Amino acid sequence: MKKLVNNPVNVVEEMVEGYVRAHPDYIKQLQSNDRALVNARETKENKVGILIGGGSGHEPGFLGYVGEGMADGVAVGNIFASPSPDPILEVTKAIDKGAGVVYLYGNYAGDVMNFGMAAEMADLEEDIKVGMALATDDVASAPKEEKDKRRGIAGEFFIYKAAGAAADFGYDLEEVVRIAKKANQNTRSMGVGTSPCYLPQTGEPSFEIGDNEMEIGLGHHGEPGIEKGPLETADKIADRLVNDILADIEITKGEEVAVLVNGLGSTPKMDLYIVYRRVEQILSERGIKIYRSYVGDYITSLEMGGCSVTLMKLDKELTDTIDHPVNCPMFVQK
Amino acid sequence: MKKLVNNPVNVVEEMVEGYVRAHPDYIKQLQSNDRALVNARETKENKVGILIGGGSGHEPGFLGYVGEGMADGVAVGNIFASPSPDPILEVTKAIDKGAGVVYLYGNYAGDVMNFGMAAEMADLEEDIKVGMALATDDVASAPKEEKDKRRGIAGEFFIYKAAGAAADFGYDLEEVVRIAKKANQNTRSMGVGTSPCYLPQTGEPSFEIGDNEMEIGLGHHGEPGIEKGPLETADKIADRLVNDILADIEITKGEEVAVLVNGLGSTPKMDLYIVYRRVEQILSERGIKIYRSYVGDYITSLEMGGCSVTLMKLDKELTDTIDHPVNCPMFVQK
Amino acid sequence: MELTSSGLKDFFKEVVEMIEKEKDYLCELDRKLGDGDHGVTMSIGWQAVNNKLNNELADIEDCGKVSITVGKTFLNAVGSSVGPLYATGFMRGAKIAKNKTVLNERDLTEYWVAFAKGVKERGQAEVGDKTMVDTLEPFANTLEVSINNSQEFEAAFSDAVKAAEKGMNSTKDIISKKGRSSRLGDRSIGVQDPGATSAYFILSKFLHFIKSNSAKTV
Amino acid sequence: MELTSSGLKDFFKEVVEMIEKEKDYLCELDRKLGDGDHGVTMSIGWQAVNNKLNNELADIEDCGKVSITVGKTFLNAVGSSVGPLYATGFMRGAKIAKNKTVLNERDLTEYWVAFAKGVKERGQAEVGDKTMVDTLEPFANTLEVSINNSQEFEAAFSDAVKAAEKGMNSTKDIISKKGRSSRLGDRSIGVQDPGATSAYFILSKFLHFIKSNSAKTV
Ligand SMILES: Nc1ncnc2c1ncn2[C@@H]1O[C@H](COP(=O)(O)OP(=O)(O)O)[C@@H](O)[C@H]1O
Ligand SMILES: Nc1ncnc2c1ncn2[C@@H]1O[C@H](COP(=O)(O)OP(=O)(O)O)[C@@H](O)[C@H]1O
Ligand SMILES: [Mg+2]
Ligand SMILES: [Mg+2]
Ligand SMILES: [Mg+2]
Ligand SMILES: [Mg+2]
Repeated sequence: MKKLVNNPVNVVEEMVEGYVRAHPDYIKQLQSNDRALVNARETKENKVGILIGGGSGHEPGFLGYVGEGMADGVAVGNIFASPSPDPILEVTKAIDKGAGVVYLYGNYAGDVMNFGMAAEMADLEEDIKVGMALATDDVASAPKEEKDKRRGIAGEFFIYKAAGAAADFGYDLEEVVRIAKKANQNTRSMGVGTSPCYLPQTGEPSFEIGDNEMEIGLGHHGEPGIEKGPLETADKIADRLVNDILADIEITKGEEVAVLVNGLGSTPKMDLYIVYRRVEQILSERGIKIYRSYVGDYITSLEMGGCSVTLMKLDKELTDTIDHPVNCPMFVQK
Repeated sequence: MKKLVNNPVNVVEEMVEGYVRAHPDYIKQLQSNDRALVNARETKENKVGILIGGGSGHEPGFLGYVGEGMADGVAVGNIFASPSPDPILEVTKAIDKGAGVVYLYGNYAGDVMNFGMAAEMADLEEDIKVGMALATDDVASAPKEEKDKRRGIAGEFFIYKAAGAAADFGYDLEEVVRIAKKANQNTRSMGVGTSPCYLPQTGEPSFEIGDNEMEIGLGHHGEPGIEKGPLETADKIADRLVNDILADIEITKGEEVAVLVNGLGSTPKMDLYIVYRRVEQILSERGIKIYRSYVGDYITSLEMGGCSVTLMKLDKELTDTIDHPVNCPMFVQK
Repeated sequence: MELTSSGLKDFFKEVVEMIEKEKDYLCELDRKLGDGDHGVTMSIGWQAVNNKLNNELADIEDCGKVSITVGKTFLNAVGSSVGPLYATGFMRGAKIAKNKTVLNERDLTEYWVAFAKGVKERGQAEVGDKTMVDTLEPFANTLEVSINNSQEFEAAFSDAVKAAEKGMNSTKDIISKKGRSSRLGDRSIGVQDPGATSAYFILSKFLHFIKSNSAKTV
Repeated sequence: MELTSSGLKDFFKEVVEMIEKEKDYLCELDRKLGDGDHGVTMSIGWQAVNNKLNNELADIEDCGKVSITVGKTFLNAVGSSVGPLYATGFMRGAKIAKNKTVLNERDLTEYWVAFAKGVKERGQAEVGDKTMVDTLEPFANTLEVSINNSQEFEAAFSDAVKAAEKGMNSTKDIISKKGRSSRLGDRSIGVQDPGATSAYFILSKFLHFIKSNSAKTV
C-alpha cells in the first residue's frame, strides 16, 4: 500500500483543507465545525436546503457534489464512517433558508443513527424542518422484498441530482423529498470488485481476493458481496450486472433510462467505457432507450478496483432533473 | 493485473466504441477512419480547427477533451503509441473550416513523426494550412537549456485549454499557434510514480519499483525519471515537485498561476487534495497567487499510481483562456 | 466500594490504553464482517476522549459531566455506527452519575445497566442479531440479578462480565442481522462480531480496574 | 539469385512469425528503456501486414506494390515511433521494386540500402544515438562495400548482417540520445535498444530466408 499522505491520522482534515483551498469560489468550511462544508455562495432564500454526507474515501462523493444544482452543504465523516450529528446540525443551520433541509445519504446503520440524531436536534433545538431520503440502490445487498434494507452505492449520485434539481426548481420540502424518494425507487445499482482498497490508518486491504477472482455485488466499503467468482471479461461482467438489475426492476421496451458506469477508484476510464459498450448493447437489444450516460469515477472507495452499473428509470419529472445544469468542484454539467 | 476488458487486443476499439455511444451528442466517429473522432456539432465556419491526439491509455486525455472550448477532433493511437498519419489527416479534413488546423501533441519521437507526416500530407494533398504546438512541460525530462527536448505530460491540458479558447475567440491560425506556444512556454510539470500500470496486451508492469520507493520525474508512459527515492510524505513530495518547477521558471511574488494536481490513474482524490494542500502552502509562502486550480485525473496512465504538479504562469491573455467555458464529455467548465 | 470521579477518569484512561492494544485485532474482525475499521474508529474516539481527560476534564469532579463529555467527545470524533451507540451508552450512564462526585455500588450498577439499555435502544438490535447487544444485554441482565442475589458488587460485576463473554462468543455462530455485516448472510458465520468484542473489552477492563485499583476506589 | 514477388511475400510472412516469437523479448527490452511496448507494437503491425498478405496482396505480383502496402499497413496499424520509421524504410524500398515482379541481386541491394537510409532520414538519428540506426547504417554500408568487392549477394548480405549484429550489440554500452529512452541518461547503459534489436531480427531473417529458400528464390 502506497499512499500520498502525511500522517495517516490526518488524512481527512488535510483533504478537506486542500479541497477548500483549491475551490474557494465554490466551497467554504463553517467556523463552527471543520467537517461542515457549504456552498460558498449563499443558498437562495426560501429554497429547500440539500444536505449530503457520509464517510470520506468516496470522493467525489460526497464533498465534491456541493454546488449549484446539487447540494448546499455536506457533513464529512472519517474514512468510511458516518459523520457525527454535530457537523450535520451545523450544516443544517447554515443552509436552512426557511424552507427546511433535506438529508440525503446511504442506508447504513451509522448514517441512519447520526443523521437521525441530527434531524431530531434540528427539529427540537433549532426548529428547522428536516426531510430525509435514503439511497437503497444496491440490488446485491438484500432481496427485492426488502428493498429498504438495501445499502446505497453509486445510485446516490442520481438521487442528489434529482433532489438538487427539485430544490432548484423551487419545490417545497415535501415535493423535494417525494422526488428524491422516487429517484431512489427508480434506481438500481450493482457492482463488482476486483481489488481492495487500503485504509490509510491500518494499511490493510479492505477485503481479500484471489488473483483470478472478483467479488460480485460488493459494497463500496469493501463489504463482501453475493459471491466470489472467477474474474470474467468486461462483457460477461456487464451482462451479469445489467441482468441482475433488470430482474429487479421492470423497464420495458421504449422506456428511458439514465446510465451510470462508475469506477471504484483504480479502474481506468478505458475499462469503464469497455463495460459501458456492452451495457449499451444489452439495453439496445431490449429496446430500452438511453437518455443520458455518465461514465467515470462518481462514488469511489479510495483505490479499490472494479465498477458498478446504475440504471435510473426515467419519467418526465426525473428527466427534467437529469437535464438540470450543475456546477460543483468535482462535477459540472451544462 | 486485473482489467475489465475482453480480448486485450481490442481494448482501444472497444473503448472508442463505448465512448462514442455514451456521448452521441458530443462526439462522432468518422466513417473514413474509426480512430478519427470529431465534435458531433460541426466546427464553426472560419474557426481554426483544434486537433489533439496521442496514444490511448491516458484518458481523459485525449479523446475526452473534444468539445466546445477545447478540441474539434482527436486522432486516437494504440496504447501509449502515437496515432498514424491516416486518422490525423482524416480529422484534419473534417474539422478544417477554411482557417486551418492546429495540431497539439506531446513531444515524443513517434508523435513528432506521425503528426509531421500528416501535416505534410494535409499541405500537399489537401491544401490545408496546419500549425503545430508541442507540449514540453516536463522539467524532469531534460535540462532547462534543452527545453525543446522535454516531453509533454499533464501540462498538455493547459495547452489545449489555451488553444481551444483562442480558436473560439476567433483568432487566426498564427495567433492560435502563438498562444498555444506561449501556454507551453509558461507551463511546467513534474511528477512522481508510486506504482506501475500494466499494458493490457503484455500484462507486464510498465516499470519496476520497490515497496518503499517512488520514481521521481517519471514519464506518463512509465519512462523512468530522474531518480528512484524512498517513498516520501505527500508534503515532501509536493515540496520536491514545486521546488523543481520554481527552479526552472521564474514566478515572482504577486504573479498569478493556474495549478493542476493530476492523478496518474489509481491515486485517490483524497491523496491529490492532500498534495494540493501543500502546493498551495508553498505558493502562498512565496506570495504567488493561485488564479484557478484543477485537481483530479486529467491525463493518466491507465492504473499507474502517483501524481504530477503543473503550474502555468498567467498573464491577461492566458487568464482569459483559463476562464473560457468548456463542454467536453470528460471535462466541463462553466 | 465507591468510585470517585478521578477513579472514573482513570478507568477511562485505561480504556484508552487497552483500545490502542486491541486496535489491530478489532480491525481484523471487522475486515471479515464489515469495512475493517472498527479498531481505527475506537482508537480515534478514545484518543479524543483521552485529550479531553487530560485537558477540559482534568479538574472536573462531577461524574455525570465526565461521562457525558466522554460520550459526546467519542461521538463527535467518530460518527460511524459505534459513535451513536457508545455515546448513547455513556450519556445514559451520565444521567445516573449527574451531580455525583462519587459513585457508590448502587450507582455503578444503575450506570452500567443504563449504558447497556441505551446502546440497545439506539441501535434497535436484539440479542441474536450479531451486534454489541449480544454482549451488553446478558451482561446487564446478569448484573441486575447478581446484585439482587449477592449484593456484592465486584462479584456481581464479575458474573456479569462472564455473561458478556459468553454473549460475545455466541456472535461467532450466528448470522448477522444488523449493520454492514447483515448483508453477508451465511458468510458471516464463524467470525466474532467486532462491536460485541469491543464492548466486552470495555466491561472486562472495568472489572479489572476495580479489582486492581481498590486504592482509588474508595 | 532472384526474388519473386511471392518469395518477397513469403519472407514477410516469416517476419510475421518471427515477431510473434520475439514479441515478449522486445517488450522486455523496451520496459527497461521505454514504455515496454515495442514487441506489442511490432506484433500489431506485422499481424496487420499478415492480413494484407493473405488477402489484398495474395494475387499482387508487383514487388513495389507489395512493399508499399506492407509499409503503409504497418504504419496505419501502429503509428508510434517505429510505424513511420519502418514504413518509410519499406516505402523507399518500394521505389526500387516498383513495377518489378522479380528482384535481382542489384535490386535487392538497392532495396535494403534505401530501406536503411529511409529509416535514418525519417528519424534523424545518427549512429551512436542508441536506435535502430545503429543496426541499419553499418548494415547498409557493409552491404554496399561487400557487394562491390565480392559481387556475391548472399555472402555480402551475410557480412552486412554481421555488421548489423555488431551495431545492435553496441547499443548496450551507449547512452541513448533519441526516443523515449533518451531521458534516461546513464540509466540507459547496459540495455540493448529494442528497435536496434528488431531491425537486426528482420535483416537476419532475410539472410536466413534467402539461404534456406533457394527454391523460391529463382
Ligand atoms: N444497529 C446496531 N445495534 C447495535 N450494534 C450495532 C448496530 N449496527 C452496528 N453495530 C455494531 O457496530 C459494529 C461496527 O462498528 P464500526 O465498524 O466501528 O462501524 P461501521 O459499521 O460504521 O464501520 C458492529 O460490529 C456491531 O457490533
Ligand atoms: N528518432 C529515431 N530514429 C530512429 N529510431 C528511433 C527513433 N526514435 C525511436 N527509435 C526507435 O524506436 C524504438 C522504440 O520503438 P517503440 O517502442 O515501438 O515505439 P515508442 O517509443 O513509440 O513506444 C527505439 O528502441 C528506437 O530504436
Ligand atoms: Mg466504517
Ligand atoms: Mg509506445
Ligand atoms: Mg466498520
Ligand atoms: Mg515503446
